[in-house]
Amino acid sequence: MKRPIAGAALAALTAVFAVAASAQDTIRVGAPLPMTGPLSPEAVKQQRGYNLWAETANAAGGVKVGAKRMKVEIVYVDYQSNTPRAVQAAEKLITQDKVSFLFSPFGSGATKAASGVSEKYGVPTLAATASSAQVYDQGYKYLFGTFTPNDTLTEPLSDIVRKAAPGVHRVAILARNDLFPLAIAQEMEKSAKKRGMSVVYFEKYAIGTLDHASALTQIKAQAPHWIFATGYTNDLVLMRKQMADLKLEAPVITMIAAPAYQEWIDATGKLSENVTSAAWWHPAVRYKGKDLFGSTESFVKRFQAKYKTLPDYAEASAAAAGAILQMAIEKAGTIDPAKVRNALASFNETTFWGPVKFGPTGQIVSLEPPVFQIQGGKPTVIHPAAIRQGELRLGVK
Amino acid sequence: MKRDALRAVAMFVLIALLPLAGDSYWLRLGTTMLMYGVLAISWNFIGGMAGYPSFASAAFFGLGAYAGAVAQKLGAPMGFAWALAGAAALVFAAALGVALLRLRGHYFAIASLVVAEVLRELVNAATDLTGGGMGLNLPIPRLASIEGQAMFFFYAMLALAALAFAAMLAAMHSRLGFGLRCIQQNESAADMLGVNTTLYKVAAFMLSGVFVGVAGAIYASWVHYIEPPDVFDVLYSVKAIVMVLIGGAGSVFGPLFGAALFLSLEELVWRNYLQVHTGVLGLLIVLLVLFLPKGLISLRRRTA
Amino acid sequence: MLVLQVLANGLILGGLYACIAAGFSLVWGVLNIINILHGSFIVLGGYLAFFAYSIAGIHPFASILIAAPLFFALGYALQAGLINRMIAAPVLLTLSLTFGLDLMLANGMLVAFSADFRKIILDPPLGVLSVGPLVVPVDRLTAMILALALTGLLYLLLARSRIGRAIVAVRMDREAAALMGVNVKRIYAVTFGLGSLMAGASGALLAMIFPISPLVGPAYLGKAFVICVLGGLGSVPGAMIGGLALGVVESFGALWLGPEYAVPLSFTLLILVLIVRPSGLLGKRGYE
Amino acid sequence: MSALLELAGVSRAFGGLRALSSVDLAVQRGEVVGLIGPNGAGKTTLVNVVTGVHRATSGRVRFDGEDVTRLRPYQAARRGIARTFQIVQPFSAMTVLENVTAAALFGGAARSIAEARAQAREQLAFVGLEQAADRRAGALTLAMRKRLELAKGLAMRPKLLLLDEVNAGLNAVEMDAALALIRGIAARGVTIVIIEHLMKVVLSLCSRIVVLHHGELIAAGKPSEIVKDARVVQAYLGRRYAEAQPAHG
Repeated sequence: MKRPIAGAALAALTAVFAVAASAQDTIRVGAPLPMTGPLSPEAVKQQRGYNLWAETANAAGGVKVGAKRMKVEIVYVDYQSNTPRAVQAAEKLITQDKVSFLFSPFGSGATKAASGVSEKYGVPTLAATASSAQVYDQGYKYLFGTFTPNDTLTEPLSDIVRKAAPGVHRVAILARNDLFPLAIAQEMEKSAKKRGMSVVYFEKYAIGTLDHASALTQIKAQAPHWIFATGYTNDLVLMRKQMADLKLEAPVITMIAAPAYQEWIDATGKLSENVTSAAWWHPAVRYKGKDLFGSTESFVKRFQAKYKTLPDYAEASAAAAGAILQMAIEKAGTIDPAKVRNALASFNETTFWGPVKFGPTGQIVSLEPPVFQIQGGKPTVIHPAAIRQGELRLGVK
Repeated sequence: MKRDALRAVAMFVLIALLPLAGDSYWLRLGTTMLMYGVLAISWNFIGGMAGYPSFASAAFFGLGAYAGAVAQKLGAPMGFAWALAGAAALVFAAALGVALLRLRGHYFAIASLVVAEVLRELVNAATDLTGGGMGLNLPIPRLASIEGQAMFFFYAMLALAALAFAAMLAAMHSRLGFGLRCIQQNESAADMLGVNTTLYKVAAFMLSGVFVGVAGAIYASWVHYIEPPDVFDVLYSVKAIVMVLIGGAGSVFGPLFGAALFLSLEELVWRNYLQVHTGVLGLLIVLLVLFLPKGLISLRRRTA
Repeated sequence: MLVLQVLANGLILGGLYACIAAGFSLVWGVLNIINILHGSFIVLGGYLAFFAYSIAGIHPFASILIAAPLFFALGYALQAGLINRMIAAPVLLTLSLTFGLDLMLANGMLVAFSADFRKIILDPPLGVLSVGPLVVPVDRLTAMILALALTGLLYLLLARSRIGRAIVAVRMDREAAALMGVNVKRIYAVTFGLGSLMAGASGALLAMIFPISPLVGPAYLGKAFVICVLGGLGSVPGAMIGGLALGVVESFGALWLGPEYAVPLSFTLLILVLIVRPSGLLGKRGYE
Repeated sequence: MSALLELAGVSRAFGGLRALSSVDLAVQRGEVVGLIGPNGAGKTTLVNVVTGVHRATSGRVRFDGEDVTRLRPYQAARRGIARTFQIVQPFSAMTVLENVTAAALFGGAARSIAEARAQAREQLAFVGLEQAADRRAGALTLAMRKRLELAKGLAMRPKLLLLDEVNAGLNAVEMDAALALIRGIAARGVTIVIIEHLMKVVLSLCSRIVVLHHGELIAAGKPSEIVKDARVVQAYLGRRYAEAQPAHG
């Protein structure tokens, strides 16, 4: 973990100091990332995706802008996992480093914060990790996101559970009081109620909670059939362990979004078995893209060749943001912000990430996010049908 | 006093000319420096003059930020929202002061420290009003140009810093400042001499809150997005203290000087030691405490 | 029934909390220093146990034995070499000193271990114990018993041993102790060493229970604040009672008010107790 | 005319310990009263109760016709009750002049800092500290600090001055100067209550003496009477002294 950050930091610094020299023939894209602080592991993932895109594009001669080809340069700035710093960093990238485009900072909260800056300066901005509708409903024109709204995760999940286990009708929800975890929990409540299930427990827990025993004891007393919990990796590691400690079992246990990360599976061990989750992408999906990566398989292959590991949805989304930006620039034939913005607004193509079309708010509306379950220590896709690797298994102990 | 006032006027005029020299990056840095200046000057009222180790700056800052933001969300004009934030911080500081200023030393430090934690969680929980963990967006003024906006917030922060400075200068040369110095030296002796210690301490605490509250509100309008963990960050409290320690507590220009120096160091460290910048900051604090007690001497008191 | 289970959860959690706070309280009471480093020491102890288990297969319970002398030496050296220079300085300076050191340590750990959360996964797991309708996880229970035993050992050391009596004497009256021939600076170093030992050892225990990362130090520190104020300063039995009380209060707070209020509840309690009873619920009497 | 200071049934307990029990005492205007008693008799507690540092557990304290039982120290100070401490407590980082100025400003009648400073200079001249006006208070000798305490007390324009062991630790020459000073203060019409260990001082200064023992007022009267009172002699001057004296009816 140590080297990539240090390397990236070095790259960022040299990038910062080598500003004016090559302004003419390169496209500069700014990326404020939480390279230090609590979110630093996320920054590493984002950088992997962005760097893979930039290297692939440059290896092919660069991005085609009208008649000429321009190289891509990503300018990274660390914002220390501190949202105001992210806003500052975005502004600095635009005003000082003169970037033409922006990749949003990590997560819904920071994206929402920084979106004001890019809107103010009219810089087209791609958000690779923001899903909550609250980010996009501000009436901004320059913000585009690669994650579908949260209900596109909870809706198919609820359908699958409904179909596979008609007896499941008591749902307990425990959510971290934080933008994304809370927003998706609220969607889950809606999805459950829509299908006639009763939500017997819905509580938030504070960021930094060290003990979930009381909440879980209360949930156990409600004897739910489906437990839906949200949080960051550490929250859900602790929570899964405490469920076992309290012998809290249920036919279905869903956790978002940690099970998509190998780190969570490692830290929970056997307890990860049969936990379900959903994410916006999975390496098992199969799309024939028109972007520089081509098919999903070829993207995964390239990623594995470079990083010796399978990409997760966050890494893929970062690379997809680059690929989409490239296609929009090529379509616009210029790097003029307003024109690229229009190209993004009317974007309608298939990429390795999936079909890409942005709704009126700028959020992608065309994706069908996969639902998966940890089976035999591995994420196994159970939806959509086209890429299914297994069936939903009931019972989590 | 006259000489200090003249010097201060000269200095603030000089700062006011900064936008002529620098680009937007310098303007932002200048705005941040003035905000830090407000934090440091404000802390000087309670920490430097009265000698109480307060960690409440973050609470005032966050409270002001949210008071201003919520007022604007409910339709109040920006200027009014800022004033409201100041009033909220003032009242809160008064109530808190009456309750907490009976404590001394570590107990006061810790109690004032956790106030921000409690406020943060309350704001977090009041989702309907504050947006809770989802944060709160403020309207972006679309009238002025981008440079105009940056300039506007710079001058707003400058005016606030000048106001805080003037208040500090006035206090230092008034009954209040004299009384606070007595309290800082020996509280029970001051009491016995006829100083209404409770009143004076609460007044100092209110002064240390009101400007920080307004600064929080200006900050919220400036970055137009706030969320609880950021505006209630304990580092606001710590930075205020470190800046005053650098500059020398109790002195007139110390807090401002400390703010400028601290921000320069922060920028420098942040740019050049990305990986270890908090560690370098820590090292700085340790070295300061160990080897620069001269600048810190006026704080010598109250170990209980 | 629900209430009984929550009580059991709270008591077990409280036992762990007691262990977190005992060393912190001792240092505060004897040296009049708030050791901001305490939280990071706990985390560091956690990493020691984590790597001992994942690399050498040493059981976390056994790694306490490694952590104890290492952390004692670390604390002793730190106090003797650095903090003793500042011992008579005002609150603000000693606080800033340990705060600065904490920033350095936390940053160092971040560089060395990254921000990823780790957790010791015992293989095979210790399972759970069912007592009637109550369920108690064996790892937590054992950790709590060990934590309380450790805290008890500290108490015995202070109450019975020569060095312990000297520490108590310094806490009660530094000048008098010095007149009686106690080397106060050495006692300070030993005390800080003991405080660090408790932090490191409790960290080793907690790594089995909570996921650790270099950034969770402040969470533990916050607990230590509250426990100290509840239990009274410098008192080992106070830390034990304060810890148990906090565990129970947090558990029932989460049950009745909702989990999001568990943390602010404990801080509100801290402020209220300070306002009503500035010397802590149990007052100042400690080891006697 | 009523007494300046009146204590009626004043008691003060610390936990279970009674430091003062049911003390009745009246001090007339212009008097110099000596308050004596063995260590732990409750003398300083009595001063603390009068000045508002401790609140009487029961009983009433009246000063200048007003009930002051529940006042806080700064309020008592502003009504004209000044005190010096057994262990002198200057604001050691301030100058001597600033110390006295503070007293004149907060406890006295000065309306501005400038006025307070002028008054402070007067008091410093009176106690003979004008040369040391700009020195740091912490750097003074003990005798000078005692005088500084007196100057502070006087700057508050007190009606009543409570002197707690103001002569302790002074050598013979310094003490003579201090006694002359106290006489001078009394001559200005300030009522004085003086706590003192040294009989010689009390006898030479006071018009009346009250004796505390175990928190109870056991005797009050003229100096010449008090030294002959058997209970006083036994309690305060010691058994041996008592035995050496002829029994007194």
